[in-house]
Amino acid sequence: MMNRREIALQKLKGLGEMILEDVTQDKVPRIKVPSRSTSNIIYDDKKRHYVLGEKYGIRSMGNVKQIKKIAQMLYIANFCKDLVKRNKTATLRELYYVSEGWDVDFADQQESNIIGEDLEVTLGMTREDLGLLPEEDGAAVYGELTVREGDIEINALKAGKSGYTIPPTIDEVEFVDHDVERVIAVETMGMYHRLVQEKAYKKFDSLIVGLKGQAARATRRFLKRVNEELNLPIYICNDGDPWGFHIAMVIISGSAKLAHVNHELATPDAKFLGVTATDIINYDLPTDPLKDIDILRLKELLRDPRYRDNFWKKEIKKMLKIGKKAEQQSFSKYGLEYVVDTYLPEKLDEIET
Amino acid sequence: MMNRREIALQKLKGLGEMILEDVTQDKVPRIKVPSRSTSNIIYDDKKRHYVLGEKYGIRSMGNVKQIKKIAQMLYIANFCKDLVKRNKTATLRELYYVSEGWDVDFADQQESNIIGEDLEVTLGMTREDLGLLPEEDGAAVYGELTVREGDIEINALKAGKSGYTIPPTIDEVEFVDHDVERVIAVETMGMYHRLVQEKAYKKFDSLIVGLKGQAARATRRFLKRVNEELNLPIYICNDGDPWGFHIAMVIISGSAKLAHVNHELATPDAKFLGVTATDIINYDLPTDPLKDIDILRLKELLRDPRYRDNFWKKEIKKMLKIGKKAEQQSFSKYGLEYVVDTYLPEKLDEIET
Amino acid sequence: MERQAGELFEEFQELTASEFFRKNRQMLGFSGKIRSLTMVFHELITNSLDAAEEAGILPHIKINLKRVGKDHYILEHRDNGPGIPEDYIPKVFCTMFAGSKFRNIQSRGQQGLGCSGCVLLSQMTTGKPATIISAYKEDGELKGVKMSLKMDVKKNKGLVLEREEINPDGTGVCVKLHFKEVSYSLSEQGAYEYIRRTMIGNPHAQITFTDPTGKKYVFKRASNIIPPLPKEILPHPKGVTADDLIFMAKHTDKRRFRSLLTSSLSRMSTKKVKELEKLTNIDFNKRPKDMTWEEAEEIVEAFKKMDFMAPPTKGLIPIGKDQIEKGMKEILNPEFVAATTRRPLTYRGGVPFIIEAAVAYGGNAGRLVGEQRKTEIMRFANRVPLTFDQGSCALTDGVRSLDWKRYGIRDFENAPLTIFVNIVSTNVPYLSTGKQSIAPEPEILQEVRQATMQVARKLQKHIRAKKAAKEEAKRARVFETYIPIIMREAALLAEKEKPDYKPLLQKVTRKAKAELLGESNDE
Amino acid sequence: MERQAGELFEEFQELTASEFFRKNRQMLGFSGKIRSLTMVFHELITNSLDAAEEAGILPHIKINLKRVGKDHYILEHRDNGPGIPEDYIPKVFCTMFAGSKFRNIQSRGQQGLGCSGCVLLSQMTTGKPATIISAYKEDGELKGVKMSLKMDVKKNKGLVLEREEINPDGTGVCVKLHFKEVSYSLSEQGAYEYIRRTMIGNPHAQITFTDPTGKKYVFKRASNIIPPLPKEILPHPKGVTADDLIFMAKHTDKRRFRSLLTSSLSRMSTKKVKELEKLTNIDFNKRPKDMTWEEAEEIVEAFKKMDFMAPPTKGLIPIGKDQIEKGMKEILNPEFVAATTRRPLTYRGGVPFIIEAAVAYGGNAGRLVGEQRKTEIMRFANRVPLTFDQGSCALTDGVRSLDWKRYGIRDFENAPLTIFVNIVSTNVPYLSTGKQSIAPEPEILQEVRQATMQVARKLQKHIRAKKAAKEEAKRARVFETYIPIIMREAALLAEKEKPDYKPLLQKVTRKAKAELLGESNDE
Repeated sequence: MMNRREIALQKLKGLGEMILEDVTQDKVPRIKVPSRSTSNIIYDDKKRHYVLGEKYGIRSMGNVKQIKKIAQMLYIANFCKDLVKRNKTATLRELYYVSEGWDVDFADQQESNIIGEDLEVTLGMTREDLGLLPEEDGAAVYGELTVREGDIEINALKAGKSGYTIPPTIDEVEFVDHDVERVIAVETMGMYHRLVQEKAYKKFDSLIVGLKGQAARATRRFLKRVNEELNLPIYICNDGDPWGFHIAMVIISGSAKLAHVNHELATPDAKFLGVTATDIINYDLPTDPLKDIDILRLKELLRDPRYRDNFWKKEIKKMLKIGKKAEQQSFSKYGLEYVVDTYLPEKLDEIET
Repeated sequence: MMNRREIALQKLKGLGEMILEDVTQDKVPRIKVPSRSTSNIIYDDKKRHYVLGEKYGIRSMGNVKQIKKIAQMLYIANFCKDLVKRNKTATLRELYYVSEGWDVDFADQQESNIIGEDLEVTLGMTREDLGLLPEEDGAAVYGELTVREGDIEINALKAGKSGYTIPPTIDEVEFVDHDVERVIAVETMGMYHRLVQEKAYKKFDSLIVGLKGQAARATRRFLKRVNEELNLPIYICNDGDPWGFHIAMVIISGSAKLAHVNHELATPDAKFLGVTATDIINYDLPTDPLKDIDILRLKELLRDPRYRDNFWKKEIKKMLKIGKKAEQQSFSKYGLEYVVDTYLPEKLDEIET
Repeated sequence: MERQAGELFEEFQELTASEFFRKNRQMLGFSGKIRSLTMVFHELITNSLDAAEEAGILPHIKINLKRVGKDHYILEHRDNGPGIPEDYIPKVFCTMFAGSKFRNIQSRGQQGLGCSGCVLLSQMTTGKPATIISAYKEDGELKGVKMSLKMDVKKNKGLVLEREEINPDGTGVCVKLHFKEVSYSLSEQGAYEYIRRTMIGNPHAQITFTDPTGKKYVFKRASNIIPPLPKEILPHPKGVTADDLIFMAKHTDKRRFRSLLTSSLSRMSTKKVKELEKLTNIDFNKRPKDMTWEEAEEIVEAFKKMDFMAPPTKGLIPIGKDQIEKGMKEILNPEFVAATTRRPLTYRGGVPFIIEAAVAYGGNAGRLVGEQRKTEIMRFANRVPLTFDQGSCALTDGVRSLDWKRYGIRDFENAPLTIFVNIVSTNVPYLSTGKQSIAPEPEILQEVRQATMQVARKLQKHIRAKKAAKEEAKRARVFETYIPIIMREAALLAEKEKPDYKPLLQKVTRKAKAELLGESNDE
Repeated sequence: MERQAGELFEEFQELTASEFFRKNRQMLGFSGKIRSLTMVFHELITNSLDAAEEAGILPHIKINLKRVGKDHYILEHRDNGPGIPEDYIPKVFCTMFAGSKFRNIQSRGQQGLGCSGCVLLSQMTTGKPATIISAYKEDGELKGVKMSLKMDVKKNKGLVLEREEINPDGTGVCVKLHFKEVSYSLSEQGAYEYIRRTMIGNPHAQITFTDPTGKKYVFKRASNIIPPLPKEILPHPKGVTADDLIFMAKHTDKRRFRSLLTSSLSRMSTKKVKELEKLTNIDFNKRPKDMTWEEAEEIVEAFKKMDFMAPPTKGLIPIGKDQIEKGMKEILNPEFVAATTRRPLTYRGGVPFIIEAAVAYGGNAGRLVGEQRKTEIMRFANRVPLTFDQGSCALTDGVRSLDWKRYGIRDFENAPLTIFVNIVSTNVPYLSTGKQSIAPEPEILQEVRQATMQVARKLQKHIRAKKAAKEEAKRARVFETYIPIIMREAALLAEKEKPDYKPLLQKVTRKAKAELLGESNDE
């Protein structure tokens, strides 16, 4: 942990030194900012997630359009240096307001966010390393896992029905002990509570993770760490629609937008458990017809390198063919317990053997 | 707790009995459903929140338009009776899917939600009493409070940085112990983490509650119980705009939409701490101009009986006059610690003396 | 280089009407290839219908349009009207501003420009003479003559090139004209549509039309009633201007104001003259020739203060509700049709008019565009279809001013709907020479609105009745479905036995029937 | 009850043009109170300008409009033109279709309906005679006469009621007319705006106008150049029809086809006749009277295959770029003005026309509506403002067809913008008698578009230049602002001392200037 902090401080300092050096040598300082444009976001077949390519943009102090951005970046760098030094964090919103007192301004928070991200990729650090935390909390975790935050130990079976909430500062959390064999992550809190209520954590020796929709950065980092540090398989059970598929896929292979930090967030070995188009047919689930936007999205997924393998191709095509989608909770058609008593055992059996 | 459950069962049974009795006596069964239309939602000056008035609608089995609704209501009643008997809960979404197997259908979930609410008001019970829980979790709570869920005790200072999450089943939670003198609830999780990071819970002997925007039913119930059972004053610190005002006001005086359960949710003694229009001026906060929709909303609030007292009238008019709004986090203009070191102490001092 | 006036007036000259319109043919409606041909059809059909009706003959028109080259057509138009006496033939076809319809009667054409305009266009575009065959009765004897005519534009007169007597079978006129720079089209503005609409406005007429491809359309008459001949009506006191009075005074053969007024104006009784005498300081025994402008103005002002009976309406001959419905049924074969003929009203104080309106719904009503039927508004003035300038017309505006949603038409533009509006008047207020749109006189706009509302309400009832029938069947099944379910669920809830609920079922079914008949006040 | 033809023709009669227009005054543009008065202003001003220019006099018009009652006005219109010889006065003012401008020249009016139309309206609405004072030179001697006239509508002739010789100071005509049923308005369609626009189209004219409240407006001339007198131009071969040729052949004094063609058509040399002879089988030594329609058509067809020089344009006298700009500056006092006079083109094959366009931006340009200046499009035909029927006019359509955003005008409707378009032609293709809108001939539409684009591009440059000047100043300050900040922050970050950065500042400033001149390829 201390290591990450030291690296961050060193890199921040280096940015300032580079500029001073150029000026001393009578060169116009230029900063290389790795490009985050679509053309520079590349799917890495080995790493099984998106990474940034070799392209970069130049910010030159001699360019009237770019010079303000350099000033903004250096201001943010000093702000972050101060945060890291003092072991504090701030949200991007707070950063934006703090900038009110600076000699350079930002048109809106959008702009300060972008310059902050420029700094991340320029230094090759994550936002969290620089003390800039997202507002959003992570997922709810329930099950036999003990973690340490600072000097406090928390047992995720004893944090209440709504579980242990993954904090934005997940990198500072230490895994102390656990007694589970797998992790089951679900898209909705409705399904999370169902699994808790039906004691799925006991039945499947599992952690139950309630993703609350698209997984937060902290959640993705948590799942990656659980997978790599504790060697637990991750299973994701979402709604059977393009959005549910993609929530799972972002956990598995990262997002294009965050290509520069996917190596810290993606869990390539995580598995999608369902709901699949095949499930819709086999379990005769209540469905809704695919909307135009669903169809469009499914067709996009077919062209997405992350969905290259046969399982996904087959399921997406099948869904397009039947023209229907279904939610996780639609298993309630067969009674509230059905999902835990029948569906999950069958699916786990299938995937683990 | 057991009492609530028994009452629910008795009332559900009574509904069936009433219908059978009417038929036996050769009367056409009619169900009185208290009206939830605007004209029947009345601000109760004594209770200081909205309540339902005396108006009701009649569902007659002799009416072709109403008979289906009676059938739907009875089906839901039986479903709830089963939940309560088995000490289970379900989400409204699950209820909708379960209804797939019934002899009456619902056009969409909207319809099943409405009939569910009809049942609540007809029986005079809350949804939670009938085992129907909202999907959403409640707020994050941090500070020296110990609760018991079933046989598990949780200390909200030791549940992690992201705190103890209020579960939808808050009525089953028992307060065991506490060592605080007040509760400070904030609108955003950004501000929540700032207060935790700056140790505001210690400085102010306070619970910190992160509302996550509009407060969930469970959060409102929690605040009411903390206020009434533990006798703690509740202070709400939100963004200084009509939406922030109203998030506070719904906690204080309940919402019109939930007039039938406000007696369980509203905390009339809770206080709005800020951000006020006066704060915007006094602290010279970074602001955004009011948008048309903000102005419209503020003018609505002026006509709202919940905003009748002078404090609100003055602050709303002042905001309209300066034409500006500000967020909680805008105090960061003066540094990250300013809100805890300066603003909150000044405001608490003002409100508590 | 200043020049004297005399020099400038060396070239001063006067034009004839023919010369004027030769330079300004667009003022006759001859602009655009499609429109020009439609106008020719209009002028000739209009004349034929007017003539036949005036003579008490059921009109039958045979039209043959041949295409002989690009934009070059030969039109043969034959009617069974009374014919034209030989002496008048050159005037009718070659003199502009000449005609027999300048009286104050309701007639289709009115300007004396119709036939001569067609001949002018033919001559201007092809140089060919017009061939006219007229068969007419003179002193009971059937006569026939065939003439070849040219128009002498400088003189506004006809030149007879050839003349030949013939032996006709019956009366009627046959006109044969060559045209270039015109074009036959099936569009809404084209000649075919013009004929189709003419048939709707004139269900007593029959038209046989052979189009340029040789295809023959027979539009059969839907009715055998010849519309009664409109009578000339005298101007109404509320409608005359001082200028009109002076004009009458100048051209009258009466010898006193008194008799001038009673003989030249309608609703002008001796009693009314006396009333007038009291209101003015005029000596009504004076000779009309001596009437001053001030006196004329004083009389007009006095008229404004007086009450008169509404103008006589014997001059107005509407098509009639039944006839319109017949016509629309014949041509559109609709699912529903409703028409109305309103009572006469006046605009501008004294010009009488009648509005007729109809809607046809379903079937072939509405204009087929691709797969979709679109609402069409058919406008008529004295039974004559108005095809152009729909945008600025009071009839269109009146129809569109309705909130059609209130009458069960959700998407007004896209409905299988044909709306018919006819204005009947001795003096239709056209917006321009083209006679294609009606001026927005407030009384007319209002009346079009009222008439359209009247038929729209009937349409609404029809659409509602269709829906209601469906509804009834649905309700019947509701109780049988739900009562058993409710009883089962209530018993389960109460944890008791189901009681016998057959009496209940009978009771509520009876009650629901009563409800459907509108006796319920439940909910 | 069938009736014989003879009976029906008993009432057959012929109308005069005056009778016709008395019944159809809307065809003269006299419909609506405001429009009627504007049309009167239009006819009288137009005639005065034409007359003065033809006589080589700088026009000065004095108009006095008095209100004597509700909708009742007396108009006195006085010009300094050459006057009208006594004999012609009744014809000019009381005979319709009489005039001196039927030749193929560019002139403002053309129909012989202007002055007589105004008298007709006056007489119809008030019964009052027209008073005309004419002062003119005859054989160098200044004569003057004052007349009181009435129009005999049945005869289409003037009746002289009074006549009196007077001793004038200079030439000119003064017309005094009474009107009712008209109304003076300051609206866009009103008489005041008509005068204002006339001044923009005729910067050489001066108009003094006293309005009904007694307020006197003096619109001074912006230029002392009398527009050169347009010459009559012969029709161009590409523009004639067979009917035109026949008409010429009939009324010529030439003795052979050959000489008929060279004398009646422009660009028709002996060489061209020879070319024509080869293309046809016609004997060009024949007498014109013997020309058949077929021959005329053959000649027209041959013309289509031949090449001719563009029609002579001496007959077209545009206002001219400079004059337009002067006029607009005088009246609108704008921030920017640009005008263009395009080269002559032809439409319909042979009718020559010129388009002139201008934009004025800022200042008093645009029409003030409340607080907001709205774009106004001023349309002119041969310098005459077109006030009505803006919607269906080719000039409006052409202007609106531009994507104004591309020219720096974001909200076209709401800009301080006056757009001027003038069409100059011997034969302006009006859409109707009202002479208020131009037919959408493709060549005209296209040319209006081109002309407007040309001035719009200049406007765009002006707007851009305004912006660019601002931009340059802004850039200059950027480096001086940010470099010290960056050095301070970099030093803080590196935890070191700030180096001397003045050389850097100089370096980048030089570089940035080069960039502004477009030499950079950085980024």
